Amino acid sequence: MKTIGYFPGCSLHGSGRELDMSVKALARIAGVELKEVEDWNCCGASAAHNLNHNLAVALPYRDLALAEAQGLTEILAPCAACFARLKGTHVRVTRSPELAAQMREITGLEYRGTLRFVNVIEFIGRLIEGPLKGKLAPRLAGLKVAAYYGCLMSRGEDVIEDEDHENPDGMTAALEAAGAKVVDWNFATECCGGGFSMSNTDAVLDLSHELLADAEQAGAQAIVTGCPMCHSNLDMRQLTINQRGLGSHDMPVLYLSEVVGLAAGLEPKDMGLDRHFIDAMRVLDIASAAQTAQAAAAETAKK
Amino acid sequence: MARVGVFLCHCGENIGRTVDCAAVTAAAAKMPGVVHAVDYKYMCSDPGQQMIKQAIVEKKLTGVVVGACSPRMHEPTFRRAAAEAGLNPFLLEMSNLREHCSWVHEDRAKATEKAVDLVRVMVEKVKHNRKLHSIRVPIEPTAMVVGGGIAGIQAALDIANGGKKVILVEKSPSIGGHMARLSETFPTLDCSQCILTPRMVEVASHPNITLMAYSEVESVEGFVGNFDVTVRKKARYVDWSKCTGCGDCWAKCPVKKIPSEFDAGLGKRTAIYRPFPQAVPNKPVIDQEHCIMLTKGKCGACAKACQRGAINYKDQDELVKIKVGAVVLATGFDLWDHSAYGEYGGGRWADVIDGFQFERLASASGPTDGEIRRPSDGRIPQTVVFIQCCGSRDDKMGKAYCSKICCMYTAKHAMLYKHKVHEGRAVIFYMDIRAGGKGYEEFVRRAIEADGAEYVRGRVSRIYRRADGKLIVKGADTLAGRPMTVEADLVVLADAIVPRTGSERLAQMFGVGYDTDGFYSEAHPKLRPVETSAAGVFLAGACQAPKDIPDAVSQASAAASKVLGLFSKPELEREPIIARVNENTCVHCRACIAACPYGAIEDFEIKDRKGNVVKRVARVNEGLCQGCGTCVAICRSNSIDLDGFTDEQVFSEIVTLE
Amino acid sequence: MLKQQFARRFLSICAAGLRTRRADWDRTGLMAETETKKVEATPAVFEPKIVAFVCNWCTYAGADLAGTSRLQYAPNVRIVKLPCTGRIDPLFILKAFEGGADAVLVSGCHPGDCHYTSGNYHARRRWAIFRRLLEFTGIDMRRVFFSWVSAAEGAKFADLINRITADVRAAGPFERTNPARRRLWK
Amino acid sequence: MKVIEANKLPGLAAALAGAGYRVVAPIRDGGEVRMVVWSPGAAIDTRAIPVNSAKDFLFPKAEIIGRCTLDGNDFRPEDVKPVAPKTVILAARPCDASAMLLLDAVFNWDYKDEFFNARRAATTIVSLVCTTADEQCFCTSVGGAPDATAGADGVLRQADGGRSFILEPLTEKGKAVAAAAGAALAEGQAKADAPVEVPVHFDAKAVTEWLGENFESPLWREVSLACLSCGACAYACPTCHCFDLQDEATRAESVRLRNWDTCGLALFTAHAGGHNPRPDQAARWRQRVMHKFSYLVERLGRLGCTGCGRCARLCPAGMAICETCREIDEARKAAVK
Amino acid sequence: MEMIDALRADAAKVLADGRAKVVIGYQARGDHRAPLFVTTADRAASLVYDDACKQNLAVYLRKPEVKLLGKAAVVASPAAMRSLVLLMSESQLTGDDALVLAVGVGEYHGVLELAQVAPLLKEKYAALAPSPELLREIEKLAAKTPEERAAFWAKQFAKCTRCYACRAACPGCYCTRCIVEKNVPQWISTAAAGHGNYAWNVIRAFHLAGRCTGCGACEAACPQGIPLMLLNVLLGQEVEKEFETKAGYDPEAKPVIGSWNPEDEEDFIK
Repeated sequence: MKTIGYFPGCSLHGSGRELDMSVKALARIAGVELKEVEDWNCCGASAAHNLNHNLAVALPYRDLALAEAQGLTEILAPCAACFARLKGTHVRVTRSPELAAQMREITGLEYRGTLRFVNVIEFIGRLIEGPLKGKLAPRLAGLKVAAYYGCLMSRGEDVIEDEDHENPDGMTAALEAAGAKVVDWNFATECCGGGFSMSNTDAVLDLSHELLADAEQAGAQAIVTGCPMCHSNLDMRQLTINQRGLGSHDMPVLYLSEVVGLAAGLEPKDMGLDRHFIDAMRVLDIASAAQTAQAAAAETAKK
Repeated sequence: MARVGVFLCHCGENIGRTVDCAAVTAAAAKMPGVVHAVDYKYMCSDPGQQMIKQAIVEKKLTGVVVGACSPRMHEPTFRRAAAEAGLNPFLLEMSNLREHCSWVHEDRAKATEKAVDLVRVMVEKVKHNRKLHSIRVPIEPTAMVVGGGIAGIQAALDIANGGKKVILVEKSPSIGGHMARLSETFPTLDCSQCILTPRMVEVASHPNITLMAYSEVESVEGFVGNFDVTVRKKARYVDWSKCTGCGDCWAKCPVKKIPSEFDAGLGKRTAIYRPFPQAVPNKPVIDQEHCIMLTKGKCGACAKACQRGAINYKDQDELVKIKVGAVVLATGFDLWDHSAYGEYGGGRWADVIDGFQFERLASASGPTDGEIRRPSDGRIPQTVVFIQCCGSRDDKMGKAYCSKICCMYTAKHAMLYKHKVHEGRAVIFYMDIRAGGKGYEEFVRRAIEADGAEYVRGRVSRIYRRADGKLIVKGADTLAGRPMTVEADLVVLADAIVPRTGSERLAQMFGVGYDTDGFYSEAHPKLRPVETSAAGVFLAGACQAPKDIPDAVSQASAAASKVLGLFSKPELEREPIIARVNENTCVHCRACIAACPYGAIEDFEIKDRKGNVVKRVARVNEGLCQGCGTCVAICRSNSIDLDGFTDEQVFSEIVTLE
Repeated sequence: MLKQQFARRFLSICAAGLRTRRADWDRTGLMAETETKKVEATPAVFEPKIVAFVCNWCTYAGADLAGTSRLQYAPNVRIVKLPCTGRIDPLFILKAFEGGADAVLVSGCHPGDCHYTSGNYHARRRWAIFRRLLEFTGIDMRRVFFSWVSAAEGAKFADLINRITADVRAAGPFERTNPARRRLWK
Repeated sequence: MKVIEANKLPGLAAALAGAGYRVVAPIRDGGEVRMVVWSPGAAIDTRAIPVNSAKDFLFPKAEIIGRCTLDGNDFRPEDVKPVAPKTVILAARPCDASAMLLLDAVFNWDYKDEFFNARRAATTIVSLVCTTADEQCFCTSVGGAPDATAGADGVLRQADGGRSFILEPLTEKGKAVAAAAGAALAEGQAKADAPVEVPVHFDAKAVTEWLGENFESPLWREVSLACLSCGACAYACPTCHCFDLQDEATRAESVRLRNWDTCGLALFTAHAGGHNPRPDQAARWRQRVMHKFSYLVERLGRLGCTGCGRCARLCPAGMAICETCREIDEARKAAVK
Repeated sequence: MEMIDALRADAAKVLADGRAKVVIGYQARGDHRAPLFVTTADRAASLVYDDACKQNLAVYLRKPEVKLLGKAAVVASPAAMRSLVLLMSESQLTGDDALVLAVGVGEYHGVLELAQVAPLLKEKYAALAPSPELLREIEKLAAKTPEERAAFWAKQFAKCTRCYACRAACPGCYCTRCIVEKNVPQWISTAAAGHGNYAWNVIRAFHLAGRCTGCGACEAACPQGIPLMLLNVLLGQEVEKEFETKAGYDPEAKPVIGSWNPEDEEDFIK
């Protein structure tokens, strides 16, 4: 994996900047070149499929055709929604010659179905098995985290192929490599309310609140996710949830790439860790406090 | 020289309307070897049969062709008639002029032409028919019943009461099966053990029944009437002939924390144990895996405690060969492992239990003495959620079929729970309620109306375990059309019924077919529901399909009656359509031996007078061969032929069609 | 596999339906003129000779059911009954072709339904290989048909025979190009 | 002197075909040369030794000699006439030509074979003087020679170093062929090339003598070990003439077939009851040698082998009758000493 | 040491040691190669081995007269070794019936017990494949129309004299009464022409489906030059593709025709 196609999508240029920054930072130290798909357009995730089904396929179809024509074979789409749209479209057009023909006609481009798709979990999994092997330190030892997959990182039989859809564990290895302890909690695949972000904010607040509450009950000190939508819902809305009196949350929400970046010794700021609504910089402090406490306890025990 | 008689039936107008019977008769009369050809309105009638009989005698016929309906209809009739006239019945063949010709064609000329061909083909075939004689096989009038659950017990008792010997083989230390673990039974709510244990005792004391508990079938040879079954008597480490079942040994056993299989893991047992107090035989065995003496070589507490000196740590498995004439398979079922359902906790949570665990909780003899207490903390649950169809009717994750008994036992569970915890809530998620059976629908209604079980039509999508121990059950109430959340203390999953592990290996040993789920296949789904494709092997109970107790018992009695029917004669008569090996030309490549679906072809050594092996060949076991002819087509040197469908017969048919 | 089977059976039923409807339509007279002309042009319709090797328990019984259901089908097939498809020797097919059959049909129980548990599986494997050999040595695969027909599929049997007869009629007589044909004697 | 240029041999064939002859000649097809019926465009090759012998055209591998029809119980025999087209076999090797004399004798010994004789009468054999031979050739050991003309109606001699051929008619049939060739043969002069030399490998008379006394010799087992029991040798042999009669029938007719058969196959002498007087390959190989070198000599005064070497060339197991004869010869010499 | 010297030395040794009573190998007779049956160590020097050795000597292990000589050590190429394994899987050979002088590709593997043959084949010769020319030939023929193929084979089979040299040369054809010789009823016309030749050649190939080890001895044996390997290899490929097995690698193998798998190909069955 020397070079891989890169599809940032809208969120990585907006609310998901940290994901973009952390993935790029990781790729840099791993020596992987991210080749951005030239002239990419919207993946069709947010609004397109509500408007027009053809549009929702045609938009990502164009991206696929462009990427293929640019000689790419693998596409990393860190945004979970982009990944789902791109891969989902690939599956649909390769299965249905009729749909493929229709899309060819609409876009005037030809996609031959040669691309492979990588989401952020798989990408990081490959990095820690490959170029980053042995280069991660358990800097977050003592930190308890809830691994949160949401819908886009766990569902869709043809999109998420190598995961247990009900009890995914694709992040576990990376988190443990970073030293974090992954807690057993209930809401790893529950809905954050992403689909209602704009239309029914109350529902989002309810759902996100339940999720945060379960993570707290399970003893998590941070939530780790791979999806910018989940991230923004959980991170951004905690204050509103608290204001509404639903709870009093103060839970850092990190991207998996950020956690692994910390373990790899990257500067937090280079990954945008300082940009979160809920202070995320503290995870290192929590970890080091826990490490100190444990060392002290071990000392006492020795005596 | 062949002297063939051809008899054409008009079948009223059924054949005659489309086929010109007179023309066919005329054509038949001219066929080589035909010395007699007549047609008649109803050949199967008494006068018709009389015509055949008379001609056989008067014209000295060596073969008969009856052109009439399908041989599936009247071949036995006409063959009987031929036999009565002194002609070997296998020298008679039928041409199917009705189902295969007059009923399916309109054009009279073409139908008549085809009818002539159909008759000609059989005339040519019958000229090559040989006299065949029914095969007689002696029957060993002892039955083996595999599995000591209620079905096996019932089958064994029925056969034994019919006056025949029975060997009952049970792999666990006691008979009783799942029924012994149940608290009450639907729809009458009578105590399961109360109705079962007298039967178990009867088995133990019946003079015609030999009980082989803690034993398993190891291998099978032979065929209907003459099976040689090797049974592995597992090492018990207790000499049952000395043991009185006093219990001193298990009282002294230091290993006390082994999850009890009988109590579905909710209770504990010792390393030397009997599964439950009413066990039959009421004698302990030592669990080799957990016994300290057997694993580490020290302890010996039970040996010290035993005043009869019955403990024998050197005991070993023993193989016993038993000859039986018939076999009843009653191996029963297991529950499907619901850990595949990640959304229900994937088996991680103690308070998400299966039906058997609930039975043990509700049973007066269970680990909680009949109080419903949840496994995690022993508290009495105030809300219990029952989820039906867990793994059943779920092609994707579980099994495609309906497990049939879950609707009923879930209603029973809800009822039992409500009877014990009056103020508690029993919520049942169901897909459909299938309560077909005598008194079953009424039973479910009673659970709803009299006992207040809350039935919710919908699936549960997810169960969470909250930090306070509550199980949050999220589901849908599809009748109300809204999502639904229940905070439960205990969740009972009605897991799918699956065949016992290892049942496929047993089926292979006995040559019994099984379906993709592993349930044993009956010989015919409608008309032969207790027989299998292996002659002399019968089915009883849930090994064939999910069944409740009355169904299992009925089938067991049916299987027993089949066994008794088989044993009613000293010999077995079989159609002589079997394969034969030409040992002169056989080169013993063993392809037929590998191919035979019945294992009916054996290696055989031809010896000279001094006993030296001259040649090895394949030989067909007449008792096992069912006459499919697969070996015949596989044999490269064509050293096998199939009586009734010999190469000569088939070739003459094909050549005649030119 | 079950699903495939189901789909296949379903399709065959549909196909039968279509054919019947077209035939009905023909009877309305819309195509009568062309029909008459055709008959005049080729007075002798080629009647293919088809030899069918079927098992006793499924296909033979299925043909019986077609009979009891009074389903009409082409009278071009002559059935040779065997106990099981497992009994059908490859040479039976050669013999039929040697004797001038225009096509051969082999038919038995669906997988899993064999009366003898696995004779049809043996047969299936045998045909998978043998048909390649026939094909490679010059027997047109439009002359060899394999089908699973159960005892319950009377309609499938009737439809199968009609389809085969029509296909072989379209392919024409095999006499000239049949490499297995007995010609020496003439 | 009738002369033809080597490259005009097809012209000769064409002329003869034009005159109503079925022309059989050594034709090259791919890697091998076979005696087959010439057709326009076929390449005649006189240098390679043909795989099959000229026997095929007088005594075919399968032939219908009887036929009857069946209609119901009505059984009617039909007269079958031999198929005997006017044939010329061009460039048959001398070993093939001389084999005709043995076949003549066999098929007219105790019974005059109508089918063989009809074809023999219709066939003209133009042999070729061998200018090529290989290590399997041993005609000189069995009384033949590369330039022998026994059995031939005419002879083709390669001349002028292979540039042309001289056709020399020997019998009336041969003259008829020369006449039918017409302009394809020119009157001219050419110098015949010397025939090839074939060394003598054994003394055939001595072999015959030895055979008369050694039916039970242990040598048979030894020399036949490699023999695998097939008909490759007999079916390639220009003199082997054993046949089998088979009736085959359909519903409407039956035919009587005369097929080649061979003593090399176990079935040849297998009795219906299971007994086989020649139980093993040693007995069968012995029969082959005995028949050719003893029985036929005794019965017809002729060896049943013309030394063509085809059997050895084609044997899949490297068996060679010449080798066996040599070993016999050596065994005899050793015994004499 | 040269391969042939090692082979000769081994042959002499097994005879001298009495491990074998006869060594079945090849001898040179001019350009021809013929079998040689060596019964005394001093004659081992006459053994040869080269590319001209086309015959599959495994065939002799079933010959009664050869059996009478006592236990044999047979010179075998990888293809012939596959034949030995095939014979073991079909109960025609057992453990100590013979020894093998195993001649590999470019190397000599010494004296092997029969039980060692399959492991050697699996390790070194698992990928034995028909020649690319042959495969191309098959492809070319398969691409033709049925009529063209029929014409091709009609021409080839017309040459067949029914001498059965193909059968005699093949170790897999060990029936003592071949189907072609069965006459009640008659399976295959006896006449060496037309339908009889078609049926014989087709059935011969079919009886070797899943059993042919690709040695090519049958084609080499055919006096008429009929390309029998086209048929054998076609079926071998088919069996490998559909049933994922190759003949002659597993002495415990079940017969391909004579076993089955629920997942076997059936798209041709409508």
